[in-house]
Amino acid sequence: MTTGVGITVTGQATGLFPALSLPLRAGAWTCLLGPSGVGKTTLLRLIADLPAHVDFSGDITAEDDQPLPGRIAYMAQSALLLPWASVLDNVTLGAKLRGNRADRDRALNLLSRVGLADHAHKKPAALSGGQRQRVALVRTLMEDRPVVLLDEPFSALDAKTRAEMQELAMELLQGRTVLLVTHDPSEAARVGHAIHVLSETGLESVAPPNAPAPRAVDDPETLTATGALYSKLRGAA
Amino acid sequence: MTTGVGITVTGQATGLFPALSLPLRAGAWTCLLGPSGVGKTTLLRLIADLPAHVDFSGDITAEDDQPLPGRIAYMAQSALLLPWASVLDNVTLGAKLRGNRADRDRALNLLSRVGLADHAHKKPAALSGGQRQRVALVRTLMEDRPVVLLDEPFSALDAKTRAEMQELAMELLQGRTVLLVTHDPSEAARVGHAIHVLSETGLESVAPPNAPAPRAVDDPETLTATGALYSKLRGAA
Amino acid sequence: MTRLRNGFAAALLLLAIWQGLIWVLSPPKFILPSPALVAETMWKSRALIGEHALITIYEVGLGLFFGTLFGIVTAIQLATSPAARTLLRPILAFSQAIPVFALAPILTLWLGYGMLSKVVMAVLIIYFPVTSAFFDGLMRTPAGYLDLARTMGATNRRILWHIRIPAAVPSLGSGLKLAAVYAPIGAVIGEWVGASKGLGYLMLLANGRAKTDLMFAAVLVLGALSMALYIAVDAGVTRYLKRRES
Amino acid sequence: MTRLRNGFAAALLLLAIWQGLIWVLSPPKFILPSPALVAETMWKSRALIGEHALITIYEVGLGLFFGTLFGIVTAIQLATSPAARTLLRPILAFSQAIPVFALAPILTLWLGYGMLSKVVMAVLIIYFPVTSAFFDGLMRTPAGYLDLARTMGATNRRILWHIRIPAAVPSLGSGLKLAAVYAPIGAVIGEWVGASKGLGYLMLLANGRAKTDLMFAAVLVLGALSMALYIAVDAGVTRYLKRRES
Amino acid sequence: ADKMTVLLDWFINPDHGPLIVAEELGYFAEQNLEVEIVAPADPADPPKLAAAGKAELAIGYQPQLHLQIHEGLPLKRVGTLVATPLNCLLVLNDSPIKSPGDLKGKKVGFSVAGVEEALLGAIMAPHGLTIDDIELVNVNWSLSPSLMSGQVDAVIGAFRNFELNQMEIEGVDGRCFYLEEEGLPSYDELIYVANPDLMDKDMIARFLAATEKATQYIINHPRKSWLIFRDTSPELNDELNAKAWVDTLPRFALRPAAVDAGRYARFETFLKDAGLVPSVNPVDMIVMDVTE
Ligand SMILES: Nc1ncnc2c1ncn2[C@@H]1O[C@H](COP(=O)(O)OP(=O)(O)OP(=O)(O)O)[C@@H](O)[C@H]1O
Ligand SMILES: Nc1ncnc2c1ncn2[C@@H]1O[C@H](COP(=O)(O)OP(=O)(O)OP(=O)(O)O)[C@@H](O)[C@H]1O
Ligand SMILES: [Mg+2]
Ligand SMILES: [Mg+2]
Repeated sequence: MTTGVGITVTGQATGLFPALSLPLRAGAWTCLLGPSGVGKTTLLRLIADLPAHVDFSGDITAEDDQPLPGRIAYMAQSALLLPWASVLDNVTLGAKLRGNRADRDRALNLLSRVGLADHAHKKPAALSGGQRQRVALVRTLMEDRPVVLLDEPFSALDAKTRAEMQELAMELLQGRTVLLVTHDPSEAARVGHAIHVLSETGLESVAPPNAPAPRAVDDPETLTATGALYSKLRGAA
Repeated sequence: MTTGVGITVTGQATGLFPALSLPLRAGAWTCLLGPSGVGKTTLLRLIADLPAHVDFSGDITAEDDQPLPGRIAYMAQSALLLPWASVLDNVTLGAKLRGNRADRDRALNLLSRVGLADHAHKKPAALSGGQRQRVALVRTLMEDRPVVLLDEPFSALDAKTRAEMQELAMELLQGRTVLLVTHDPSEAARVGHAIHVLSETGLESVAPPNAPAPRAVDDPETLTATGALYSKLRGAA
Repeated sequence: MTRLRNGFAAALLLLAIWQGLIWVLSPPKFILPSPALVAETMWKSRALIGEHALITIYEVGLGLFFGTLFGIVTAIQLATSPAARTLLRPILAFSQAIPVFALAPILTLWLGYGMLSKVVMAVLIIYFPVTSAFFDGLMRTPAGYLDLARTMGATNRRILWHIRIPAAVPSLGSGLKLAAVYAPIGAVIGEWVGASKGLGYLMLLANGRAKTDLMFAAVLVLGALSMALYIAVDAGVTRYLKRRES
Repeated sequence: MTRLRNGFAAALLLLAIWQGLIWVLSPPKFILPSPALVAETMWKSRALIGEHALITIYEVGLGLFFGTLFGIVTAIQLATSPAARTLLRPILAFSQAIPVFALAPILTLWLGYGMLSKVVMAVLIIYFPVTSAFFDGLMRTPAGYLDLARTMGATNRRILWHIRIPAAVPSLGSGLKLAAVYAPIGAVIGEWVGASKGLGYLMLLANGRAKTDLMFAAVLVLGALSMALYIAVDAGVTRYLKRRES
Repeated sequence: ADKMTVLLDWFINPDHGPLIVAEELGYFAEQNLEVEIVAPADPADPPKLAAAGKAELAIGYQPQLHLQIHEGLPLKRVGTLVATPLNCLLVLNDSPIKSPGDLKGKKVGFSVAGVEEALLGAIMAPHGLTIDDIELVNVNWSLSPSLMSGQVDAVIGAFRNFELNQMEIEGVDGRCFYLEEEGLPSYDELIYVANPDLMDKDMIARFLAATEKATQYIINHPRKSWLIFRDTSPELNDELNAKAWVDTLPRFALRPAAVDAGRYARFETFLKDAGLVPSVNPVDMIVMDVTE
């Protein structure tokens, strides 16, 4: 099984966020919250070594001192499905792009686990917004990478589907280093092993509940953490 | 001031939802929830008289028996900003498309109220996901229509911005007939004058809190309604 | 089906305009013969025209095939290699700017008066529009897809194959539609410069003998051919693009 | 700047290939004269060539302007009116397929021997690529934008103006790039139809006399002209498209 | 001054000497004429345009005129520019083709479509060959290049005063079979044609008078007239034109308006016998004397 690697992000982006240090613990889910436009997506792009519009000065290093590119799976904020490829083909895109045999069985299995078994051969244009987001999630889960960056992966889903997807992701990404950007405090409280709030003034950490994730949403401890997050967020922007 | 008109949707969409009747009370906010892919967006498109992929048999009628087209503002699930137009131009698009003078002052005022005063002259490509959604919201608010359809308008926003946007929308759409699709039960409990859950088996209503909307999120009544919605949704899919 | 009907309607409209011109301007028949006269000539000379048309069709088919092939290959080369882009694009523009007519005599001196020189002319004439349109498409891949592919550890070749080329197919379609219209011209120019067969040859021959009616009959057949080709390519491209996203 | 440098590098490469051909094949000079000979001729005949080139440049400028204008107008017509689409598109294809030389006497009859007939030829030849590319773009407006505009109560005209046209600008750019390359050819063909001035006239004259060196000199000047035009249009379009979305 | 347009058969070359010299020496002006000289791209067009009234005069070829009249073009020959055939069957000097009989199975290039088959057929007939024994290739304007590069074995339609000199300049020797020596009736190579219904006889007569005077000048002053011709336009000043000028001089019609009716009747009969025209037109349908 692929196991995660710890990562530390230190540095600052001129005009966006001041000097900060964001540790991503190996094998844990780190949640990142913060007001819209504060730079969460930008931070993810920097980690994924994608072109970003800011001047970033700092370091993004893995514990094992190996280069990061090639070890990261990135699920962007918009689904970015290829409109000409079927859902199944979209989901197996990574393998095709790397020239590997696409694991169609696994893809079909995951699609049925996100409730899209009947949609495997449709084109993205025939999907609803939430269905598209789930396809993008499955595509990311198909990537067998030690580090996984998720940018608001559940934002278009209803509460029930969202909870199921959280559980599925936690199960399948067991042992990986995950950075999850979310706007939903209860989501962070449910899945986070570490929770950080990004604001214009820097990064603040919030203690996650002690129970092992995923936690029950209505567990008192989870509710407390959710409440604490809410008040932190209210002050943040 | 533009005042809303009541609308009744009755009918069924083959293969999607069975016979249902959805009343939109004049001047009130009606919230629609339901699992991803159940047909919420489709329903909105039907009301807005846009091409939908289903066979719908039924009636969508206004209380005053006047035709609906031309009286509806529709905010789609994706932001759909014109990439070549500045934020300000995107926001005043409706006026330009109708050949009216664009009310730039109002537009700038609304943009500053959603926290985007500094971004008015940027192009959409330079915005974050949540910023784009707010621009689309402002564009919809600029439309002075008696009926407003909002498809997950706050999904990409952090909790604080979301609450602010809800309040802004409620203020500005005072008296209009609003249909809000959302995945967030607490949002529905906060702003809904009527709340419905769409599922494969039909439409179910949930009683909204009695307090005038927008309600405080942590008001016990709101929490109760949120909880009730959660359990209904859990059973729905 | 509708397309065929449209083509037919368009043909009728053209005929009407033509007849209208005859009525209004009454140009001498050795400059613009009447539709009726041309139709009569076309019918009488159907064997002759048919024989020459077959040759031209053959040349057009080959030209279209190779021109499209080379255009696609070049566009891909250009899109993948900045070095190729630097050097080849101006050369392409330059080569295109040299009127094929000017090169045609020299080309025929090299390639002879057989079918080869005509196919080469057709290839030359469609090469640029196909290359140019497809290349533009390849360079306009949405940035999000490219970012995605990069994080997936794709090689440039595979990005090209699985993302950039499919994303550029609509542009290639535009190029193909242009090619469908230009390939017949290329072949005819080739025939015009030197040939002993084909519609272009027949046109020149008829023109030289002041048989304007026969010339117009040949012109019409060529036009109908191109129109049919265009309609077919347009229909094919449109249907393909529609299908592949639904 | 880089574009200019690239153009220059490309020109050098072309020269090298040409000289290589001369060395390897040593063709007789009436088939392919050497670069040195052509350069010498070009220098000796600079006044002659310059005089004719000016005429051609003027024709190209006018042709480009009107061809682009008509192309844009036609594409918009086609895109807005299904009736126009039904009839005009096949006719457009048909009109392109009719070899100009068949029309030459008619054109001369109507337009005379002056500059007008050449400008009309240049217009005719770039009309189709511009129309076709822009039309394709206009028909490919993302459906979401159109839905949005519909709910906003827009008239078709305003949708066109504020949404479909801006969305089709990249396609129009592709068309303009083709036009930049084709306009000079159009003018030259127009000059062939009957002229006493211009680079096309000079080429034919030189060709008819087997003065291949002078013909190549004229061809080179024409090619350089087109290349410059293409580079300028390409740079303009690229920069505009980049700017307008950032 | 009366304005008139004259369409040439091809770019200005020594064949057009009388027109250029008349213009340069002011002979047209003397006749109160203002002449615009226009060169076409396709020699098939000028007669059509003259017939359509777009020009007062066009320069054409006699053999073509016979066909054009049969095709219904309202045209008549009103004057003669070059009074002998210029056309010849051209082969390389070292070609194995020693007589038209050796053409069997060969490729023969031609440029102006029209009567080439007839002319070729006529000179091959005495050798027992027909047009089906050869492959005819339209080489458009590359007559000598196509021959020199070996793409064809012979070309018909080459002008003896032009292509031979051109090949000599390129260092390749050519050999001509003169059509009128191979059994063809003689004819006028270059003639002026006009639409008899539209023309102004007096104006054409004045035009012909001016060119007649110019022709006399050319014959009397071959060297000086060459300098005049050469200096009208820089592109005319080259070796080929200098050589062609000398070879063309003796062939200009000294009496451009004069009609040799028998010549046209003979050629018309020849075309009928060759099956190229369906009937024999009377001579006065083909030619006219504008000075009458
Ligand atoms: N263009 C289309 N063609 C075919 N099927 C479609 C099309 N658009 C949507 N569907 C299907 O119709 C169903 C309803 O889609 P709709 O977009 O209305 O869902 P939704 O309730 O809005 O979901 P979400 O919450 O995910 O946005 C889905 O199963 C979807 O796959
Ligand atoms: N391409 C770009 N050019 C210029 N500015 C940009 C660009 N992309 C983003 N920005 C700006 O950078 C800031 C941070 O953007 P980013 O997308 O990282 O925000 P975010 O925290 O992900 O917000 P959201 O929660 O709304 O997605 C925003 O103010 C945005 O306007
Ligand atoms: Mg973001
Ligand atoms: Mg939806």
